[in-house]
Amino acid sequence: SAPADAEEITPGGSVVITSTQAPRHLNPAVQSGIATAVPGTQIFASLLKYDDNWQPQPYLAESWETSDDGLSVTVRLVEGATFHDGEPVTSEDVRFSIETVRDNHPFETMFAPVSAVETPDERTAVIRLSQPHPALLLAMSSALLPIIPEHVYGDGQDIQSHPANSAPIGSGPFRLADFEPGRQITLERYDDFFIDGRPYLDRIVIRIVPDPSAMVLALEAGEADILPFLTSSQNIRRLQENEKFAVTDKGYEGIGALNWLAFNTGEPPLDDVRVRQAIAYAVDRDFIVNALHRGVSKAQRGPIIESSPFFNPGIPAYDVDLDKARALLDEAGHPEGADGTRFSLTVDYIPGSGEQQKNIAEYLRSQLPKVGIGIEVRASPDFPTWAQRVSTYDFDLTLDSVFNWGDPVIGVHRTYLSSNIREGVIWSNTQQYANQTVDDILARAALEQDPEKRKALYDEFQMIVAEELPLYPINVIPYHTAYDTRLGNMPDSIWGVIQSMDELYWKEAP
Amino acid sequence: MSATVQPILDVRDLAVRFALPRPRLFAPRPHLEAVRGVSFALAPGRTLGLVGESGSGKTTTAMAAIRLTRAAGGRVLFDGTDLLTLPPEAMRRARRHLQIVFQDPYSSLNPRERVGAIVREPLDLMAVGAASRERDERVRELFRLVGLRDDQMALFPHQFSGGQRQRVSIARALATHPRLVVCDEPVSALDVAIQAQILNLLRRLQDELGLSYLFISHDLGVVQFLCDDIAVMYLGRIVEHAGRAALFRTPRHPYTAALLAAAPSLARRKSAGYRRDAVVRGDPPSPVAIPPGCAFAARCPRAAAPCRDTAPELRPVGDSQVACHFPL
Amino acid sequence: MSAVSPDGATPLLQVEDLHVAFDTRQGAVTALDGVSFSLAAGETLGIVGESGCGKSITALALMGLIPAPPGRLTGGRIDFAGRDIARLAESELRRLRGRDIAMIFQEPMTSLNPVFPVGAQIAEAILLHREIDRQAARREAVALLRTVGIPDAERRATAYPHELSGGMRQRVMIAMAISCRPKVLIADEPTTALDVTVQAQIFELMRRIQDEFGVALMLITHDMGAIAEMADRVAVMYAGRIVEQGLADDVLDRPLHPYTRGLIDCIPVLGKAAPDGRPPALSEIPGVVPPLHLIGDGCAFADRCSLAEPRCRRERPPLTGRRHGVACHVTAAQAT
Amino acid sequence: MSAVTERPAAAPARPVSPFGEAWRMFRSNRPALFGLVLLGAIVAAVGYGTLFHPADPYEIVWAPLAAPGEAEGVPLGTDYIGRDILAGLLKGGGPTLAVGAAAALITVAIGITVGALAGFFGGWIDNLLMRLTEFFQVLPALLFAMVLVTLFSPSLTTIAVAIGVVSWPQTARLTRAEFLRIRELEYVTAARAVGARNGRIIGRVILPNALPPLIVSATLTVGVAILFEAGLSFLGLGDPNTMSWGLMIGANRAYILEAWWPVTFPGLAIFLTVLAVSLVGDGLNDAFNPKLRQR
Amino acid sequence: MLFVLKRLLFGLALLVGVVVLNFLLIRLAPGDAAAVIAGEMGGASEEILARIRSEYGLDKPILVQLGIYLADVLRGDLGQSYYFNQPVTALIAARIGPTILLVLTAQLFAIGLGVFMGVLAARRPQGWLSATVAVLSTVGYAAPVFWTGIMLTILFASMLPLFPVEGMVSARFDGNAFDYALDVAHHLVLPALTLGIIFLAQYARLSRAAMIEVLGADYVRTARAKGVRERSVVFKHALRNAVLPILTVAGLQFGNLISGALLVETVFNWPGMGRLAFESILRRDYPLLLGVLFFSALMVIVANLLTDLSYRLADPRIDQEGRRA
Ligand SMILES: Nc1ncnc2c1ncn2[C@@H]1O[C@H](COP(=O)(O)OP(=O)(O)OP(=O)(O)O)[C@@H](O)[C@H]1O
Ligand SMILES: Nc1ncnc2c1ncn2[C@@H]1O[C@H](COP(=O)(O)OP(=O)(O)OP(=O)(O)O)[C@@H](O)[C@H]1O
Ligand SMILES: [Mg+2]
Ligand SMILES: [Mg+2]
Repeated sequence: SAPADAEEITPGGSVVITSTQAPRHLNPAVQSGIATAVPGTQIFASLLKYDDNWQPQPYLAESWETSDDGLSVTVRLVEGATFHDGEPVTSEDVRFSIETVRDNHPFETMFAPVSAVETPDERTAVIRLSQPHPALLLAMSSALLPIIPEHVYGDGQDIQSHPANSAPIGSGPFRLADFEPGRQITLERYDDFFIDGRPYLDRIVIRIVPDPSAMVLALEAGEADILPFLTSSQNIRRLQENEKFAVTDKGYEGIGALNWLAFNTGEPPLDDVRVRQAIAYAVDRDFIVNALHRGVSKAQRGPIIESSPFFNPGIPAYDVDLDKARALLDEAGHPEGADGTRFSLTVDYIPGSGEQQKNIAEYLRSQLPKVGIGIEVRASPDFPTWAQRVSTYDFDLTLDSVFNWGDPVIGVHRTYLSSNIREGVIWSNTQQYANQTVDDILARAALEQDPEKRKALYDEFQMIVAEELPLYPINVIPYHTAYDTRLGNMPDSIWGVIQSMDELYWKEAP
Repeated sequence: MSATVQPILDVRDLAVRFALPRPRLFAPRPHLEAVRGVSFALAPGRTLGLVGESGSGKTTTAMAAIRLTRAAGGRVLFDGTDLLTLPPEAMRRARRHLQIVFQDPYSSLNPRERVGAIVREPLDLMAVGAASRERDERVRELFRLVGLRDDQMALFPHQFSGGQRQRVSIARALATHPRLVVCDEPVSALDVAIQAQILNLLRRLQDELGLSYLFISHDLGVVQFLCDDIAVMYLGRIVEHAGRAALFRTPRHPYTAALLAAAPSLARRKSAGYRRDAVVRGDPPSPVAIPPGCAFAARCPRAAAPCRDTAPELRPVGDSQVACHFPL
Repeated sequence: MSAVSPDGATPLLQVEDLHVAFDTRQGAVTALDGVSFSLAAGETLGIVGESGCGKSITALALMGLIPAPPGRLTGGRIDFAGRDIARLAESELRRLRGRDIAMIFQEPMTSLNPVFPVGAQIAEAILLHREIDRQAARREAVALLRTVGIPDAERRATAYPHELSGGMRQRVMIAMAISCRPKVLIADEPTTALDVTVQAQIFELMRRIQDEFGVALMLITHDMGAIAEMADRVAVMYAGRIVEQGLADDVLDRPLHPYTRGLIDCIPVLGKAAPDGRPPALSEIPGVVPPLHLIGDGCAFADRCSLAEPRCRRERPPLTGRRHGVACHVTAAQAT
Repeated sequence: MSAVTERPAAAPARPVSPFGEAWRMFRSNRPALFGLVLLGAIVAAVGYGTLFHPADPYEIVWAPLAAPGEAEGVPLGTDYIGRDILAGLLKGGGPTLAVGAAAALITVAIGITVGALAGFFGGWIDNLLMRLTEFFQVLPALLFAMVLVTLFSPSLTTIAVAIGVVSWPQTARLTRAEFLRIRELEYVTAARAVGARNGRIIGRVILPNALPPLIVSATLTVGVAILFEAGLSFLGLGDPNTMSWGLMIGANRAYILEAWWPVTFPGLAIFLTVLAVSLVGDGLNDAFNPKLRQR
Repeated sequence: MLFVLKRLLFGLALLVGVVVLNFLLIRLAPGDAAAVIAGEMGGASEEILARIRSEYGLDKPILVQLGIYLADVLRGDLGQSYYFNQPVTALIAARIGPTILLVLTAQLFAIGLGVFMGVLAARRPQGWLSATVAVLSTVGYAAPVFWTGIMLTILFASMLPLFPVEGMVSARFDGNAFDYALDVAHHLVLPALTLGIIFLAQYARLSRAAMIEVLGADYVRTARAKGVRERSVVFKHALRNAVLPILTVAGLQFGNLISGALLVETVFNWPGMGRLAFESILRRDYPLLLGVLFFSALMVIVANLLTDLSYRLADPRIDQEGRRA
């Protein structure tokens, strides 16, 4: 949206944002996930912002420049940026932040190629790479690279359990006023924010409401203003009908949250691609999207989110075809037994994921027997149990949800590289899919500087995995944001609410 | 006291103590001395009465004597064998000779069992009578013996009156042909009219079956009616032990005398200007803290210095045995 | 039908033809069936009878405390101080209770409220009926405790019921009963739960109190010995009716009703038998008291009576005689 | 001397057992009878209901969240993925009732054993067992059950065991109290006097007499266990492969703003079942109460 | 005094028992704590796992871990929450207040109204009021608490928006202490009502039974015989005695109240220990879970102690050992 003219904006007021998830702490440098990212991106500024067109924009970095060989990036910091404790933001902090994230963040591919960060002066940082790394700019935005003060976090304490993770000091538009774990996070305007006149709001309250229905009622009752990350069809549809609120699915492109059915390709019968394809033909993606999700989610066919410029629309879609599925199963040597069952599988799902996963698992239980596959739904009492099962390959089928995080290098490669089959690590290549060609293509794509060539590599990759089907993509998690229509400049970049909300303001007082 | 034959039950120096809760966290556990060195003998075919006020240890003495309460000391010779040292199984077998009738006709019968089964239970447990038919016959016989009808065997206790229940109790006690029956106040919960029926029954059964009774009561009239010898208890001790005639004619212990004086009698008429003059004052002292010396000293009209220091031993005075420094 | 009345004295309390019924599963049963008697100041009326014959119900009826439901007063008058208190409103009755007519119960253990100190319970009775302040009531309560012979009354007033022995508790009940100088004191088996030596003390206390306060005493008991010792006059009850009444000596020495005679003969009374030889067998009243709902039109005792004639089972014998009355067809002629 | 025979007036020749007496009382108690009939109806519906409504509760039969009556053959509407709610109710009742009954059984079994041993033997055994009981009582039952279910993965068995393991203390206390009371009664001493051994006294003499309050408590425990299972399922700790009423509420709860029926019907089913069970329990309580019986 | 001391000692022993049992239970159950922590950080490699193990002492033998944990507990340190990465004591400290507030309010409401209803019903055991109380109490008891909560939410927060839907304080709250109290009270109504209803039923039923029993006691007859007014007979002489069984039950109810609070807090998003417990279970946040169990047990023990003490005040017959004389 076009930034509103500064004159018509009356600064002030507070906004209540609800979240179903409680963050562990507020430092995105060592913690992935949206629960930390929402407050984290308000407290910490990153070097870059991204707009709604996948283009980098200046933020803490007023300019940046990639060398022709792609092996170094020089960043120039804005003048006068300070941390919330008054200390200036320097290139040393940038170096410290990059090193910290590189060494501690679970997304190892983001900064793995960074060999050194040089700091010729206070406001200049030169990032040296061991190989070209086209995903680097994206990795410098939003929650992926918060600039954290070295004088606070570099005191020698373990960064993972640093006390300042729960009492963070950043240079973002808002500072932490109060952190009640599992309950509420209160942020206050930082008066010395490096962009003059910003932020407009005085206060942001992030309220943790685990029950989405309660969240909706709270919004309707005026107890909350912004409901990000809504996924429940019921709530989205209910709020769409209410003209006091706007409901949008913009702002989630960066995250690229995919929902898929993963196969354990390490064990029979799912080691047979025909069985995997048969299941793909047996599942009715349209039914899931249109009936189960009642039209609020979008179908997803491949490993890269369809809204990404890298998506290849030419891949096979596996439209539902039960006969074909049966034929494939027969072919694979799984005839129907006396009771009509060929074999039985278990299906897992991430606990607490309701409509997106559990309902699909239950749908599979109803659907797959039609082609002779018996299904038992295995509930995990808690997330760690599920993660344990899946990461140690103790599963047949599982619904899984993995984020693209903007660039395929960050969010996509990890799922398919055979080098990333790492037992015990969730959201690694838990399908145990290994294909040398895919490994090679992905390695080249990670280095390729030319966007055209890079897209071509990814197109080829997408064709292969759509054929071999280590997982069956189902849909994009239908994240929606509902907000009070009196709010202006609702963030709509690819990062949505996990990017600074310094421009957000009240058009009229609530 | 004419026990020239070998007594069927010979109790010597019986003592029973009950542990009480500690008054303070680490204080020693106090004990209640319920029975303090009681000795008596009961001749076959005779009745020994135990009388005394509530809490004087009558029930405890009797129960300890047939090992239903654990004794802290002493010996109980039943036909010459010490019951207190018998191994459990032998004791169990010995029980067929020792039976008991309780005070409360309401709580002494299992409400969920038919009375026929109640009377039969001892026969089964003691394996008396070989065949089942034999036992059935015995039960029928017992019912007739205590004045109940055969057809009542299938009924449950709550369908009977108090007196009838007491008859069932007696039938149960007699089932195994016991030689000694302990009667713990078997009539004190009954109306006088019923009481007379039961007392007569007990006496008839004794005559017919040659039973020995250890008979507990606080009613001197009842004791006088049924008992050959009488032991008066006060705070866990026997204070006087005598034959019926001697005890009622010439009570030797001041407490016995007080009991006799206090018992209501048809002869003491208000119209004749009867007034109690020398009633014993106060209540019996607490059995937890028994004073040294004679336990009755505090209430005794004759108490003197030695009474408060040394406890008197049971010794013969006239026809009686009396534990008193200054017997009457 | 005439009530029992003492020679010469004007009755303080006159009960006439009292009927009480209870609703039970067997239908309405008559627990009191035409009970009449009177009580004069200073005298003691003993009421005896087997368990369940209606002694307690009679007492409760006088207090207006018949448990309702299931009980109810179905007829009769209770004249007290010129008023028929059977027809008084509850509020008026309440003023009467404790002040004019007081009662002590059989179980001193359960008749005192376990959660209040005994002194306070006595003081409450005083405060209810007298214009007196709290302090004075307390002092009065202590004085009363002293009167009933409780040593160290000052301290005992603050004791809770469970800290006292049975005898003491009954003394407390008596203190409470006499706290407002009642004209009538009803004692429902006041000593059954007590040992004989303590019973003797309580009887003695009651005699003393009667002498001191001139209160009319209605003593309910099943103990003939207690009657002999305590009562001026006796009423013998059987199955909800008075079957014999008269002076204690007359009834005890010359019982007219077969039931009374049986009752006296079946008690193994001390000293009655020759202490030497073995006492003779007791005489028995066969059978048991019939349940109330099975009592027919005739004499309720007829089934157990050795003298019973056919009309005994048909007709209910009225209570005849003024000085020594009896409700028996067979022996009515001997009534005086 | 002749035996004294009594007139039959007081003793009807027909034996009336205490349990028979209780049943007579129970029958005349209208709410209790209503509870019994209701319970019977529920059990019958759960047992035979599928004969009349033979639908697979797991099968997607219609659009999600169809209102009652909206679709043919789906009288109570569909749930969030289009499954038949009535089918779920009929099928889910079995596990619900089974868990309730099994948990109650475990509760009663542990409770009676512990309580009986403690009450009968007294002394250090009593002390030890009672400390154990208190120990289990200071942990909030639902919380502890949640921990157990989570640690050992949710299945009907785990759930029933967890509920049983956390709820026995009450039964144990009750049993102990009854044993302590009855132990002192004279008929127990009488049994000992005629040579009964401990086992017989515990099992044949005291236990039958302690039974009435235990039966009442066991009945009520069934209700408690059903509520418990519902609570666990509601929190997402139910067994997802076994339809149960609690599970239905928990799973449909997210759609409550849009559809009231998927939550309301199972809720009502639980409510009616527990109601029936408690009415029966109350009835039994009154029926076994000797004080009420005299009247 | 002996009693208090004894109870305290025993309570302490119980607590230690609770800690030991739960510690062992949780540690011996399937699942790797380090993997849990790593998972919370967003997935991690083997070396990170190893680092976590040594950092949290998970590489030591289990009994050593237990010893260390017990020693820490004695020092008042319940460890760090895996998930929140904060001291468990601090997390619980922030949550225990709301739970106590909820539980006590519900308890007071239930006892107050329940006893009142029970007393009224007991006056006429056969009357319509008595029947109503009987029915209401069974009904209140039979409905699952979370279901009642959901129904009340729909009714009073959505259809008829009288009360807030969730939380304890408005997110926007900004005012003085008095307004704060009002705001909290406003939020408290529905949760406390929901939780109270089940127990209300039980207290009504219990006090009805107790009052019927007590009203038939001899001392009540004595009071009447003294001429005590009926109101005073009921509310002074009888109720004072009927309170004793009610108190006993009230003490025993605390564990159940906390269980109920767990569900109610979930329905109303009440920021108490119940929610924390639930979350700690779902996240396998063992230190936090242990801490919550510890504090729940502590709350129950303290509640029982207080009940025992008040019982002692209410019933003079209790002796040193807590037995009825
Ligand atoms: N199980 C027990 N534990 C503790 N004390 C007991 C126990 N049984 C009896 N006592 C005490 O022992 C003493 C003697 O009791 P016992 O029952 O023998 O008296 P008793 O003479 O039979 O009295 P009663 O006439 O009331 O039956 C009493 O003080 C009693 O309180
Ligand atoms: N609440 C009641 N319901 C039904 N019947 C009752 C009730 N109270 C008393 N009765 C009946 O009234 C009759 C008289 O009872 P009451 O209590 O006056 O007997 P009692 O002579 O005092 O006996 P006891 O010597 O046992 O005290 C009894 O037969 C009893 O069954
Ligand atoms: Mg005794
Ligand atoms: Mg009476």
